[in-house]
Amino acid sequence: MASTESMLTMYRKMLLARRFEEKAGQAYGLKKIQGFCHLYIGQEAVVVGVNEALRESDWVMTGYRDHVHPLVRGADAGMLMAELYGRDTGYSKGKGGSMHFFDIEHGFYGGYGIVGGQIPLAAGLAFASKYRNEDRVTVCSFGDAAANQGAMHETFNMAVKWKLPVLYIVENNRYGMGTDIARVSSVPEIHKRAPGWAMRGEAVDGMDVLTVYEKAKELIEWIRAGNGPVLLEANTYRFRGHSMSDAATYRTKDEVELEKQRDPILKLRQVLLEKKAASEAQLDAIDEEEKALIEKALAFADASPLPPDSDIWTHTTVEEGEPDEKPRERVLGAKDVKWPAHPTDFKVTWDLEPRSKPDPEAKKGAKS
Amino acid sequence: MASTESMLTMYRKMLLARRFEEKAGQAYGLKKIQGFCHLYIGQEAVVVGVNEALRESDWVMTGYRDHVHPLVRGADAGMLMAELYGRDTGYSKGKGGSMHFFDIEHGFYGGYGIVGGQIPLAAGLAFASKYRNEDRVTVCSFGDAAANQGAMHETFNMAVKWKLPVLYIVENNRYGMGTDIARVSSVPEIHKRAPGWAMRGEAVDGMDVLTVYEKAKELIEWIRAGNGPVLLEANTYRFRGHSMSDAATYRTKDEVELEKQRDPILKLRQVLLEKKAASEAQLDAIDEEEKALIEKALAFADASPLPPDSDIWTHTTVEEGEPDEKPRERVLGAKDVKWPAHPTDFKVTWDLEPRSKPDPEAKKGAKS
Amino acid sequence: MAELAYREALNQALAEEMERDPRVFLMGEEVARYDGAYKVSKGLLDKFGSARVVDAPISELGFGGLGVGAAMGGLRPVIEMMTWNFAILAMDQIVNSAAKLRHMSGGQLRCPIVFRGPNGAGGRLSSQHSQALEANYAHFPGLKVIAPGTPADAKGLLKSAIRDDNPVIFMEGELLYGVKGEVPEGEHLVPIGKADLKREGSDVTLITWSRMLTAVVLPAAELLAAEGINAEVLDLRTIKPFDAEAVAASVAKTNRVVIVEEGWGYAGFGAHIADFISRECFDDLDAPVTRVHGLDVNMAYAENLERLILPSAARVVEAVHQVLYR
Amino acid sequence: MAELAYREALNQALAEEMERDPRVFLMGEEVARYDGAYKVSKGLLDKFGSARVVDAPISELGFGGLGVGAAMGGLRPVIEMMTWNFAILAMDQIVNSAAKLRHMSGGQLRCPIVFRGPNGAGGRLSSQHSQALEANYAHFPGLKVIAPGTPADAKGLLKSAIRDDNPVIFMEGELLYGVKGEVPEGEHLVPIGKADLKREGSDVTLITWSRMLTAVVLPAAELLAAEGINAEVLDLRTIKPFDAEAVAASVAKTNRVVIVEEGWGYAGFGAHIADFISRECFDDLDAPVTRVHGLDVNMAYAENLERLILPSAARVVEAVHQVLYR
Ligand SMILES: Cc1ncc(C[n+]2csc(CCOP(=O)(O)OP(=O)(O)O)c2C)c(N)n1
Ligand SMILES: Cc1ncc(C[n+]2csc(CCOP(=O)(O)OP(=O)(O)O)c2C)c(N)n1
Ligand SMILES: [Mg+2]
Ligand SMILES: [Mg+2]
Repeated sequence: MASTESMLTMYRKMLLARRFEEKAGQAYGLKKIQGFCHLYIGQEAVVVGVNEALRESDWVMTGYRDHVHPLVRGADAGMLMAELYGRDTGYSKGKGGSMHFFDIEHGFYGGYGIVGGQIPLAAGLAFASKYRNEDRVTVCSFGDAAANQGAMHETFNMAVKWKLPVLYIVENNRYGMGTDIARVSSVPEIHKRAPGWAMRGEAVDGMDVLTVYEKAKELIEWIRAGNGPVLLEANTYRFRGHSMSDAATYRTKDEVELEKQRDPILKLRQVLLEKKAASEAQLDAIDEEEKALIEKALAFADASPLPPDSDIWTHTTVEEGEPDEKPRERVLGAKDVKWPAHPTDFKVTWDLEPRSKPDPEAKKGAKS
Repeated sequence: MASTESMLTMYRKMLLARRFEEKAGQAYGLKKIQGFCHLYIGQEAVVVGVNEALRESDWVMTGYRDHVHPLVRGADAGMLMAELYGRDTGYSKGKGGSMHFFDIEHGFYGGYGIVGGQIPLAAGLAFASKYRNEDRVTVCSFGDAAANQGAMHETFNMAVKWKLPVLYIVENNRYGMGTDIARVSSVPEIHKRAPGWAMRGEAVDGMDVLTVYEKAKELIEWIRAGNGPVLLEANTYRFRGHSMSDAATYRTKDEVELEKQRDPILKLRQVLLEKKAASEAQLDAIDEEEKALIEKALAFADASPLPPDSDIWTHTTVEEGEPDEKPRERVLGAKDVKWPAHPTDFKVTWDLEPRSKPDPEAKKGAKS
Repeated sequence: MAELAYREALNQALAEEMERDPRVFLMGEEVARYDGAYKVSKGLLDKFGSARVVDAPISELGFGGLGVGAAMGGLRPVIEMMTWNFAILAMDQIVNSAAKLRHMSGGQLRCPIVFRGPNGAGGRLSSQHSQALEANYAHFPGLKVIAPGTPADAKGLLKSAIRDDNPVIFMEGELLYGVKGEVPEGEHLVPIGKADLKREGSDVTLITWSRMLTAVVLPAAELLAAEGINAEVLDLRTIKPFDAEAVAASVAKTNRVVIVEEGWGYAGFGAHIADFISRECFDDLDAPVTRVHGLDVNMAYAENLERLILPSAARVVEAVHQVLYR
Repeated sequence: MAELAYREALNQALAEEMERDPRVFLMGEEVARYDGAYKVSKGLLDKFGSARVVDAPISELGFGGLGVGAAMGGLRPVIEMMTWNFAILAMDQIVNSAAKLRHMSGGQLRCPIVFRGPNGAGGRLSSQHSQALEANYAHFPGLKVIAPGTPADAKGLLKSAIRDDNPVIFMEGELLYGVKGEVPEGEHLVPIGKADLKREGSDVTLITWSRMLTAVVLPAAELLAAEGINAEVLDLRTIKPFDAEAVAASVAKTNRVVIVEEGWGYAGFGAHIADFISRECFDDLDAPVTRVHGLDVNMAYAENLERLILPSAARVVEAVHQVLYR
């Protein structure tokens, strides 16, 4: 069970996420943000619950619906907002925008715009950890519709075979853009496909942050113990359209209203009040604090300059000796930035595919 | 149960296949055939058993290990051999070679060199049949290693969802090139993955032509009745290397010898003799006939000219009004060629995705 | 003639061809109930039913290949790729199946299929969503590649593409869908492989295609006209096969050329045209062929960076000054 | 110096770099126990163990992407594609992930990865297995593209590619693996982006790369020498970035150019070089730049057709006559 402190943290983070996204939506309306913009409103329990079960050193990846994943890991809200505004002070210096958030300092590896493309990438991150014998777990989210991409099939097979330390979370919000997932999926309960790769698969109520947390904790421990990957299906719902340009008329108002009853923030608030873990006033104060934080973020983004024009030439390739950008250090002058310093000299001890029996004969006489 | 006549046909066809491949192998040694050349020796029960259960109007597709699939459907052995020789009299006028056999007259749609690439194509053939309300079944073979391609995952989902009339046969010969399939597959019994797509999946002894025939008959009937696709795993073995350049040292001699005990031709011969369906002499005579047929095929290929040099310019694109090539008519002057004449005027009656309930409201107010 | 948006012109072409030939069907993500991500297929589901307007799962390689198979089986599929950025996942089926089937089968098969969808930048979409990829497909024998720049050409060329017996890559401009223009009703066919002289001129030839035509090149021609420079504007419309005759004729007339394309310059399609002109019109040229193209960097999200990376009328004017040695 | 086959030179480069840096690993189909489909990785499994020489399932998109992820995570993967024909399945991960990660992350990440494997015709393999695809990758910003033509360059450039911090497309000649040449032992590094003058001459510059060098261009130079024509042979070695300086210097000297490439001419990489020369060396040229390339058709299996489709020394000689107006 989550401690009271932990519950309050999750409450705060869900509010942080909600308020960030609401303001992003508004800023989009004002054309401060442009292009595609996919809000996470309604799904907060998934990312917050899982994050609470992670270590700082763990890694996270997702698709283009990516604002909240780095935010709850500790990314600076102002710099995230500045990225949405396309400003120099954004995490990617305005190069990535909404779909491509990256915050390596906090172990957030992006922000990926090709549906399902992050699935093999996350296996690669996990491969790197295992290769160096680190006990890190990588978490990779993707949508219900992404589960119909071939990349998932190819990756899950390898991840299981090589016991890669990766937790795949399918954030099943029941729609891929305008399409009810059951309309285009022969097995819409995606965790039920896991046995097809001899993979552990589970489902969880993705509108209940405490359940998500508990389940994620259990699975992450199991993965960290070296048992291989897991597919966790979090059944959730997005309260808004697919992106800012989607009027979402493919769902009935009733359906949306019904789902809003399951708002993960209200649900946790209820629990906290029932447990007398906090008073109404205390919880409201948390909300006010998060709102204030987001106001500051907006002001920061608004006051930030565009990237210099000369930036068109940077970062397409790495020049020799060119260092990596550390956004908080660059923008805020932060001195406490922890950057992954991967060892360059180590011994690989992993035997990825132990030979059942030595067969020295096998190689003899082989020819092309 | 297969009739005696049917059994004798299958016996003959397996021999036809075996003798063709043996001679192709020899011709390769003589450099009459070049490039990649993948023999089917050992796997004959699969293609022959399935073929016996098909109608003439059904369609067949496979990968690059494709010599025998058209042969047992009635393709001219000489013209197939000529294709291997790269001659003008080959089915593809020497353009395709070993990996790209096509015989549309006999419903053989190729001959595909990208591992797993034929899987979506076959679904498309089945889609076309269903779209025109024809009761044709398409059969698509692929290898055990091809089952790790994302294309399979994507296709099976659609095939099940749209109930496409297609029989997928994974010819599991236990190796993808030099790799034991269990080394790179988390679920090496491939039919066991079928539930992951809510697909019917079955396995069959692919070294026993009668079992293959019975199972294929049952499944094809089920598919023709409109129940959707099936994945049939035929457990088989190739007696030769992956291709002509593979010494196959990744398998022990013992393993190969053991498998050769299960030679599908010997097995059926045993049955025929036990049943007194034919005498030793009669069966030997069949073999001699098929051998003679192959000798003629070799002579035909050998005597055939290269394609004219000007053929470099043909068939990369279709010019307006350009007809399709009908190989037997072109080469042998055959008058009995049946060519698919797809209707150009018809009514599409298939409701691919019936609406559960009409929702005239849904569209209103939709905007980009 | 009706004034239609580019997306409406495409819609009309689809509706007319589906009406005309029951073998034509449309498949892709969101094409049916959602009317298409860019609303190109609006109303078609209601008109033609769920077997002819098919919502596909997000499986580009799978439904791309399924389309090719359906073409082998006697249908005439139109496969919508939500954008060409995502179609890279289906490229194997396009270039290794569709483009090669007739050849591999020695002429037994044909593969009449259209792959269509938006190409190029969509406006503040960053690098994964802003690629103009025509050069990659033009490279493969067996494919035709089309990139219309106006609503009328969009309609006329899509109709021709659907009737063509070869696999056709049909690239729409992601930022063109809302652009309006006069479009002939009914049987309006634009031949594949024919360029269109969108503006006559005598001092310099501006060669372009797709969105650059209206967004950059015609405005540049106006700016030049104000300076007294009379630019001829040749819209290729078809990338493969391109209209060599029209190109040569225009160069013979103006002796100076600027090629304008949205995509990257490095191994871009403009290099192919430039190479053709430099060799085949060597004696006609009074100045080296010059190119204006998207900068050879990844597309950035920031407004100023995106604007600088894409070609502009100002850059075309500058290039014209260069070839005119002014 | 040892005389090594191209495949042995590559093997040496891999072994040396894996010895030098534990972050380097090799993954691909058949690379471990089978020693590689073309035996490039012979003996590496025994030397480095099963986590550093990994047999992958036939899942190009999957293990291609896994490699990119491993590079993001601090390793230096070498991903073997059994051939570049099959790598089309992985193209999304190469061009949409590897090529864009540093940019999308605003410089937070780098992606030091090498994708390598055979490119071009393999000898009687028909259309799906005989493609030279360098132009397609050269088009994308963020990638480097290398295509060595000799064993020494193969070794020296593979070592440089593995040490480079960018994603590198490393294209080996499928028919070069058995070709022998002198190869320096140990620390032999060839810089990326530098062409090599493989033969000095004064009458005409022959520009080429990969297998065409030894199979077609050097033999053509000998034939020309017999006629008294002194051809300079410039081997680009790196396709992107190409060595513009070396190209311009040679053109300034000979004033005539023939570009020879195995792949298709239409939007081929040769067009890019031709465009560069025609514009940047306009005043140096005494004749239009001419190109010899694989014919723009699908590759046929038949011996005579394959031979005619591929470039030949005779066609190069003919092209040289043309630029010399003889
Ligand atoms: C390969 C690819 N195909 C299509 C798209 C366009 N697209 C973007 S998001 C999306 C829907 C994805 O739905 P889902 O995976 O359920 O994630 P959700 O948006 O619901 O979080 C589509 C089709 C894309 N970005 N990439
Ligand atoms: C996409 C792709 N990757 C790799 C190859 C090279 N290749 C050809 S056959 C083969 C093994 C396939 O094994 P399997 O699917 O089991 O079929 P089998 O050869 O055993 O019949 C490989 C790796 C290819 N042709 N296409
Ligand atoms: Mg979803
Ligand atoms: Mg196999």
